[in-house]
Amino acid sequence: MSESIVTPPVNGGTAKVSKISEAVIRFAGNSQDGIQAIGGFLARLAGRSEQEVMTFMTIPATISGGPSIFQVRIGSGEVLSAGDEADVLVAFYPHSYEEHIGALRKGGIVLYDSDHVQPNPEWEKQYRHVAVPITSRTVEAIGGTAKDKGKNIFTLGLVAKMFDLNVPKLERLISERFGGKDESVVRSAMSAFHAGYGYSLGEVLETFQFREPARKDRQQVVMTGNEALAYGLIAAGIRFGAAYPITPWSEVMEILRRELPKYGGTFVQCEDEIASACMAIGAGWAGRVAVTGSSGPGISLKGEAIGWAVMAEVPLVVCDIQRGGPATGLPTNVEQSDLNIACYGGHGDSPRVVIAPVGVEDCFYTAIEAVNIARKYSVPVIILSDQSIATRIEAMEEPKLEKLCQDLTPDLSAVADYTPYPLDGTVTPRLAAGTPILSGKYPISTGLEHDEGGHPSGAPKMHLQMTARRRRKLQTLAAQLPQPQVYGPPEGNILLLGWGSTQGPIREAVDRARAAGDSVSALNLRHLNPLPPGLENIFAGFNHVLVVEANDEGIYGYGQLAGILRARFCLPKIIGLNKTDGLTWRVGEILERVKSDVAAGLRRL
Amino acid sequence: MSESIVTPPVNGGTAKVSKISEAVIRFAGNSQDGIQAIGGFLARLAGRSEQEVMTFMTIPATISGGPSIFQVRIGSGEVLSAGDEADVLVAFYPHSYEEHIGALRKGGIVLYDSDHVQPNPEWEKQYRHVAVPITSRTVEAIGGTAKDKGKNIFTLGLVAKMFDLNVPKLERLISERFGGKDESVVRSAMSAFHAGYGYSLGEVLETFQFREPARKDRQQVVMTGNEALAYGLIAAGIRFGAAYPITPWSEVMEILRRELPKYGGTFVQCEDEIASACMAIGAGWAGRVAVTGSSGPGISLKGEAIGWAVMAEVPLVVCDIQRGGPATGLPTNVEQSDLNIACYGGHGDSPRVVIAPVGVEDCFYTAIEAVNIARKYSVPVIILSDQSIATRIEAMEEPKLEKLCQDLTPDLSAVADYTPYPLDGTVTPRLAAGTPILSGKYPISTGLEHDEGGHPSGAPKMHLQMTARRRRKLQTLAAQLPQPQVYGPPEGNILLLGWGSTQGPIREAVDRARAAGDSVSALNLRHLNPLPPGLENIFAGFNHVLVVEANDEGIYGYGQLAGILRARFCLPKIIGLNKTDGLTWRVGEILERVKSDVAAGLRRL
Amino acid sequence: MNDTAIQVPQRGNITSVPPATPPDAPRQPLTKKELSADHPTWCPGCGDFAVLALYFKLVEKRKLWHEKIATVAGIGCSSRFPYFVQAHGAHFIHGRALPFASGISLSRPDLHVFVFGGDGDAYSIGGNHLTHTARKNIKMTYVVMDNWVYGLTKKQTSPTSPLGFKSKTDGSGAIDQPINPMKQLIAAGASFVARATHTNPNHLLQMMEAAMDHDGFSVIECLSECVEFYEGAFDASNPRKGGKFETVPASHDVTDEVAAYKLADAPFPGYFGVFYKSGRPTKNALEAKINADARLKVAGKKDWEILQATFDRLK
Amino acid sequence: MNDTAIQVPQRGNITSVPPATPPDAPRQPLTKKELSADHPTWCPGCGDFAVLALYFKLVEKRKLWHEKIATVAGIGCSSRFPYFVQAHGAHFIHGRALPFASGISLSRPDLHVFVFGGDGDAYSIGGNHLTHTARKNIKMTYVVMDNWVYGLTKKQTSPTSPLGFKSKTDGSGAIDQPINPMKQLIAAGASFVARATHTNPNHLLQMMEAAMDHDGFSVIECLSECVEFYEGAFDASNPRKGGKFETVPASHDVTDEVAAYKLADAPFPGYFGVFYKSGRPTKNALEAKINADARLKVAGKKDWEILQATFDRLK
Ligand SMILES: Cc1ncc(C[n+]2csc(CCOP(=O)(O)OP(=O)(O)O)c2C)c(N)n1
Ligand SMILES: Cc1ncc(C[n+]2csc(CCOP(=O)(O)OP(=O)(O)O)c2C)c(N)n1
Ligand code: SF4
Ligand code: SF4
Ligand SMILES: [Mg+2]
Ligand SMILES: [Mg+2]
Repeated sequence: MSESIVTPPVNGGTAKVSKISEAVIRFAGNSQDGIQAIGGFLARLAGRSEQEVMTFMTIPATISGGPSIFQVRIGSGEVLSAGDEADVLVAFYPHSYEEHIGALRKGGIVLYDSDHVQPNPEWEKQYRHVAVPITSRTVEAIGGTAKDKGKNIFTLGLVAKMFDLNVPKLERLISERFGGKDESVVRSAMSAFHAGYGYSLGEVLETFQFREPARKDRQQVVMTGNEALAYGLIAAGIRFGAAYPITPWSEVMEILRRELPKYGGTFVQCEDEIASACMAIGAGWAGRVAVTGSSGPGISLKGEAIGWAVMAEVPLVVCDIQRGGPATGLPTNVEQSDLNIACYGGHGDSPRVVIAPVGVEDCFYTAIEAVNIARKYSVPVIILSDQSIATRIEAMEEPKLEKLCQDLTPDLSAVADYTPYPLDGTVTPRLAAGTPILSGKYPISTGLEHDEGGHPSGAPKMHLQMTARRRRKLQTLAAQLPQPQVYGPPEGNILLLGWGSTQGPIREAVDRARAAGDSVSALNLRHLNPLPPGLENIFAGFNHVLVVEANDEGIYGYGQLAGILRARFCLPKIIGLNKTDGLTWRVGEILERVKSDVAAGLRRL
Repeated sequence: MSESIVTPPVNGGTAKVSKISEAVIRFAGNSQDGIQAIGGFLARLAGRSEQEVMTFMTIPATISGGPSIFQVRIGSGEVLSAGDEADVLVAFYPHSYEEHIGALRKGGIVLYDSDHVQPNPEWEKQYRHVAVPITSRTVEAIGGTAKDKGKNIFTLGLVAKMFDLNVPKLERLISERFGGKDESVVRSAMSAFHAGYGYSLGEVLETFQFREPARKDRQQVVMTGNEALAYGLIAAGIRFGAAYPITPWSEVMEILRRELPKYGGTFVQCEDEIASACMAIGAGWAGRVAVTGSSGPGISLKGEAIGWAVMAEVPLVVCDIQRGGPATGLPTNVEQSDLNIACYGGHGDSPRVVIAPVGVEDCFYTAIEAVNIARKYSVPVIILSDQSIATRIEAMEEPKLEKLCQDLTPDLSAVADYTPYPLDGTVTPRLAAGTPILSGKYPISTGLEHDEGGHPSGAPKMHLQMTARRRRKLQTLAAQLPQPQVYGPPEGNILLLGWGSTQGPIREAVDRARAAGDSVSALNLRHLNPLPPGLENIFAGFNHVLVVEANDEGIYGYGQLAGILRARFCLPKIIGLNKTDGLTWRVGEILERVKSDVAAGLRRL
Repeated sequence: MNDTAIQVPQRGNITSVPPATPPDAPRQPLTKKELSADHPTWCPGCGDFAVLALYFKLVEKRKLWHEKIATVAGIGCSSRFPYFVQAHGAHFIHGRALPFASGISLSRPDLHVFVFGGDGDAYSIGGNHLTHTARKNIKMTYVVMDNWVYGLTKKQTSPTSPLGFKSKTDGSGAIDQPINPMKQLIAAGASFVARATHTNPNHLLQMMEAAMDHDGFSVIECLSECVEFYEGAFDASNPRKGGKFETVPASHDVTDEVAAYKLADAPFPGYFGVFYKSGRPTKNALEAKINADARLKVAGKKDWEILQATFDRLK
Repeated sequence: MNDTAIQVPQRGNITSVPPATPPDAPRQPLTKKELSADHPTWCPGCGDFAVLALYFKLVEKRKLWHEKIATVAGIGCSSRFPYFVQAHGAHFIHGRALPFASGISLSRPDLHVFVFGGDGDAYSIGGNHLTHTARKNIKMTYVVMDNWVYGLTKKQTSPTSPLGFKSKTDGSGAIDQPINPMKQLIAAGASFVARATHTNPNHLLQMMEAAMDHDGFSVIECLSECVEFYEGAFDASNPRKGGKFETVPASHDVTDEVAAYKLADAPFPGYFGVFYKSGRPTKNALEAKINADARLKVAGKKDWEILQATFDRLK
């Protein structure tokens, strides 16, 4: 919204309409207030209006609720991140007001529940304050008992009015949402909505209208990263999975458990993460590539089983929805600190594939890619998502499902003979159990070192050759990966390099920096193990490669991906830009850090 | 022996005496033949004779026995490795003869059991063949039933005669060994020994005599790496441990289980590796730094618990006796492929200390060092030993136990107050449970991110600071580590860099290369995470740094330590020399590979 | 992405795995020779040989085909089993054979799943998987070859080693009370629990047949002597060694859980035979029911259409 | 190495931990205030509050001191317990509180070890540790706060969720037969097994006292309602909600294992009280005996001299 509002109208002036291209709205309250739901409605509406949208939320780590926020950025142009600064803050409580006013841009609008919040005169000078007795008006509209659940819908009405949103579409969304329940629920939701919509802000505030977005050829769907991942797995043809609950992975398993039966598939909640990895591997062995997943501690537990899949060459997809810290850490925060364990977390030489989706939409396609790589190369593939992608809502172009959906039912036609681990360099897909082998020689899948047929072998040469075989599969894959594309000019001073969820803020940082005349481009890697081809050439075009990661700078001063790249390319110009505060990188933060690092002469390590 | 024998006497010539400085003898038979025992006697005798000694053995991976070898190298000078080529091969069976003649140097002696082995005329031209009817002579000496167990002692007698070994000392060793058993056992062992000693080789073979070794000030003790590790832990003051059996780790736990009660300590065999790591951490938390350990698969399983010890800052010692391969792999072979998991095997940023002993003696001292680092920095310390160090026998100078032995009984005196995780940069040792805290404020140890007192905190700044705190402990340790010393001149063309068990063959390779006029030095790192100071300066002195490791060259062409060093120093001259055949590096192999790599222009990666 | 997108023919879904090769001509039962793979690496005299021989007999007698059986094991001497059998097999990791086998059983209803392993594998590291596979009643047959010792790692105390047993980890004799496998299994809810010994092959085969015929999680706790590290452990159960082989009393009601538990309380050598058996539904059946219900609602739709309907709700 | 070699004073060994501060003046029992640490983060009405309150009562009544108790937990709502107690505490990892606590118990005989946790922690991921801690009879007291659901992760099926319970992972109702915790505990060999509920505090305190007094592994399976995700789960056991709270019949012989198993077979709400109790020796005592025997042989020797004797044999 920032750039589109020309001048704020003087207080008490007559209402007018401002055209805007985007707005960042932050709702701050407690987790019981249902503010996630407001955000969800807005995001979905944006999707139906062909707008871009991205959300961001924090969940309290305590059990019995606590402060919680939801931020939504809606735009007619491309939305790359959830927005550093809010244009509008909706504050339900004094703590919401006090703790989040700092997130509002100077001159932004704070809309507060005057039943709870007492405005601060100092801040009134810096921000436009709009008082609305949210609580009492909600009670008035729908009665006292329901107020906790109604305040959010009342606020949705307020916001709808303020941004001139499409009321019929919102009404439809509300009735879809509450449709399954008691009719009275829908009715009081509608009452709350209209009470909010009808509440007169005209005295104090102009109305904002989004510019018409460019027409999209395809419809949009709106979902979180965890939803996109789960549906991507289904589209890929995954029909079996097993896992154990853990935040923020649980949602993926809950969706799969609910949805797979429709497709004749099964998802099992196991006694622990070890069992679940083993169960998925068992299904993969039987001919049905399967999925398991977890976060943090659960990923550490799956290591031994994943190593078996490497050795026995059984396909497997492992989702790691990264959270913060080692041990239990920060279960509801974001961090990108599982890259090392994903690549190196197995004993022995244990090559596996690691891919990180860069956003919600990419979760969907990464799932399909991961499944196909796992099958083609008979190898475990780890998908490194993270808490921020997992929980944020984005609108994406609707995938062409008819074309994309895969059927992976195993082919059980008899074969003449079968060599599971040939030494001629061939990549062999697993032969499903149940397949007759006419030679009468059946293969054993084993974690012991083995010969071509799977029989244990301790022969020095065999181990050497089989180790090479397992490594070469990754080298073959690497050669076939697409070369990643630089965002911005392919040559320049600074290349911001990132992976996973940082793509949005990094690209926005590039846009801003270039607008300010700085020579900055970006590269976001999806394939982390093996690395894609062509990186050396790209790096050659820049003076500095700054690897932006949400993980620690490590003992030697660089993060996890930076370490992998430095080892691979031995380029001292690859340096780290790290942080571990459990929050996504903000655009401004990246730019400031780049500026200060450059000012400090980008010290070589 | 190679260099010391001037000319072999013609067959049938009169026996004479040759002075030698060292000899490599390989015994090849089946695992039931007790050939390990022959080696053990020879090694122990060498220790008592102030000679240097090193052994090497292979164990069959099958359950019901199978081919097995034992090689012993005895010398009056420094013995760095178990020897590439044997001077003498003792072959019990046709398969022993056929498979191991290649390990004998040209012109070497093959002493074969003529009851089983038929010599090959072709080979008779290349090697000196000595036929002894070992089986029938043993039967003759001690009767048929005992022959399986007696052949080895008969052979010991043969060897004793051949090398003019000290018979009274050997007799004492034999009676010590069998002393606990039935008297008849000692008696028939003695009979077998004397039958072997008395068997006339005089017709065909000269007698070899070791030169007098330089007098040592201290007595020698002879043991395997696993023994040295276990006794080192006891000397360090470890009085509690927990583990689950796995080859080749089991022996350490068996020794501790047997020995600790003498010291009032306890070792628990747990239901699995996870429980055992947790139990050791519990004892560490309670004030008793404790040990757990495993190999391969078990190390993968301990990752989650180790992460908790990192986060909660609880001391812990983890022994990893590395074996071959991922998954079950090669349980009885050697490999150095757990460096990555040791350094990076935890989810999140999970800094821990990793140290690798370079030989049997070093196992003893590394254990003490590991315990002291774990206590001082309240951090998990992983000791990376390997199958070759674990099982080989070496003579070492007797440690000054009175001075070295530590008492780590916790101090439970009351304290005024206690802050477990101060942010002022202090390293705090753990306060033992049971300690009264006069302020009445007790600490919680937790895997959640926490504040200084251990209370959970999701505050962005707190996670940032605590992550830095955990990292800085390792940086502080790094600054205090001794700078490693180069073996050979500190500047030159090639630096052979190794870690762990490769020290011996690498140093011997340097000796040989330098003798041949090549500019080669060596560096063996013990501290792998964090790295010790001063490496950059050392590397500056060489044109090439070749990292010799028994692990795979990886997707990008270098091994695990090479990857860490390349990331840290960004020096393309750091390249890998890798192999994964499950065997220790031989001196000749290193030299050949260096030669061919140099010839190939030491291609930059 | 194009590179890795593999074209796969439409073939229906997991519940409709097509039959392998239609049996055009009636096949002859497999012979021991056809079933034997690698030569067993067990020590001569090891009890595990008997179990292998009877597995071959079972396959032959019950006319199972190579491709229709999955032979799965963890790690241990006993767990080397799959190498010796000519069939799709897996030698998995220590203690986790059951969840692996569950993955097969629940995704491939067309296969017979047999699991073999030792006491350490089953009751020590794998103990919890045993409990949960049992309560979920996942269809498969599990033979625990209990030798009261860790064989492969050369004589450490196992969770079934009796008090006083001298091992490398209990030099002065084991002090931890051993697991009572039968009690564990019954308490966990295993729906078929039997006890056998390698020295009575006829009885063991009978148990294996009954286990295979049981629709659910069937377990045989089978004494199998380790001649190398625990010779004579089971002599008291072997009439040829002066011991006593007593079968479960005819009066015993196999559906009475408390009675079964009481049987399990008898001191060694105890009873042999089926202790407990219940007809409660398998997880396989219960999941199939959920699927049938769910598919009723999407009847006639292709997979992509089902997903499309979901996406339509996400607009 | 010099740098890291820390000088530590001679103090004897593990079995001779000196008493902390000699109680010069008789100390007053700790008050609830002195025992309270962080304010509990549980939802208002959560059953776990009762267990915490009674733990405070127990400590007060039995005059335990801050420094003499170790409060340990895994991960879960219930496992947040140690934060709320002013004492040396540890919030460990999910499912592994028991081995952690065993490390304390076996290395520090001077401490009272209390473990608290949920049903997921105890019977799902931690199930095997429960079995093995029980059979080894490691001295400590364990209170399982069973709410039949995963609370912290927001309503997934737990191993004690009854059939038909609708959770996020069983939308149409749970289908896996739940664990019967009492049967599991009895079969595993736990030497003290009791059942209680948060709605009967007097009885619960009684159980906690009895558990603490038991020399061995004592477990209380305590129903503790999750008002957020499983409201009313235990109404049938709560007389105030029209349910029935029936104690173990007076005629029950707590040393009779089979009888205890039978009690555990009763359908919900079942019985409350001590089901089983055995006086068999703890692992703590058995290890102490091994140590005493071993130390007899080295009596009077310093630690380094004992090691020296071993080294002398390695020459
Ligand atoms: C994770 C892991 N831990 C430990 C081992 C080592 N190990 C292999 S088999 C085994 C126990 C064997 O005992 P059991 O299961 O009773 O089988 P048996 O050899 O007696 O037939 C152990 C501890 C391993 N391979 N993997
Ligand atoms: C290894 C691991 N897996 C999963 C989790 C996520 N997790 C935390 S608590 C919990 C279960 C909680 O249930 P319960 O033990 O019954 O405790 P409650 O919250 O109901 O008191 C799970 C699955 C974790 N923290 N660590
Ligand atoms: S060691 Fe024991 S269990 Fe293993 S094969 Fe030999 S006899 Fe059988
Ligand atoms: S979610 Fe349930 S178990 Fe957790 S604190 Fe709330 S009521 Fe208690
Ligand atoms: Mg066994
Ligand atoms: Mg619970």
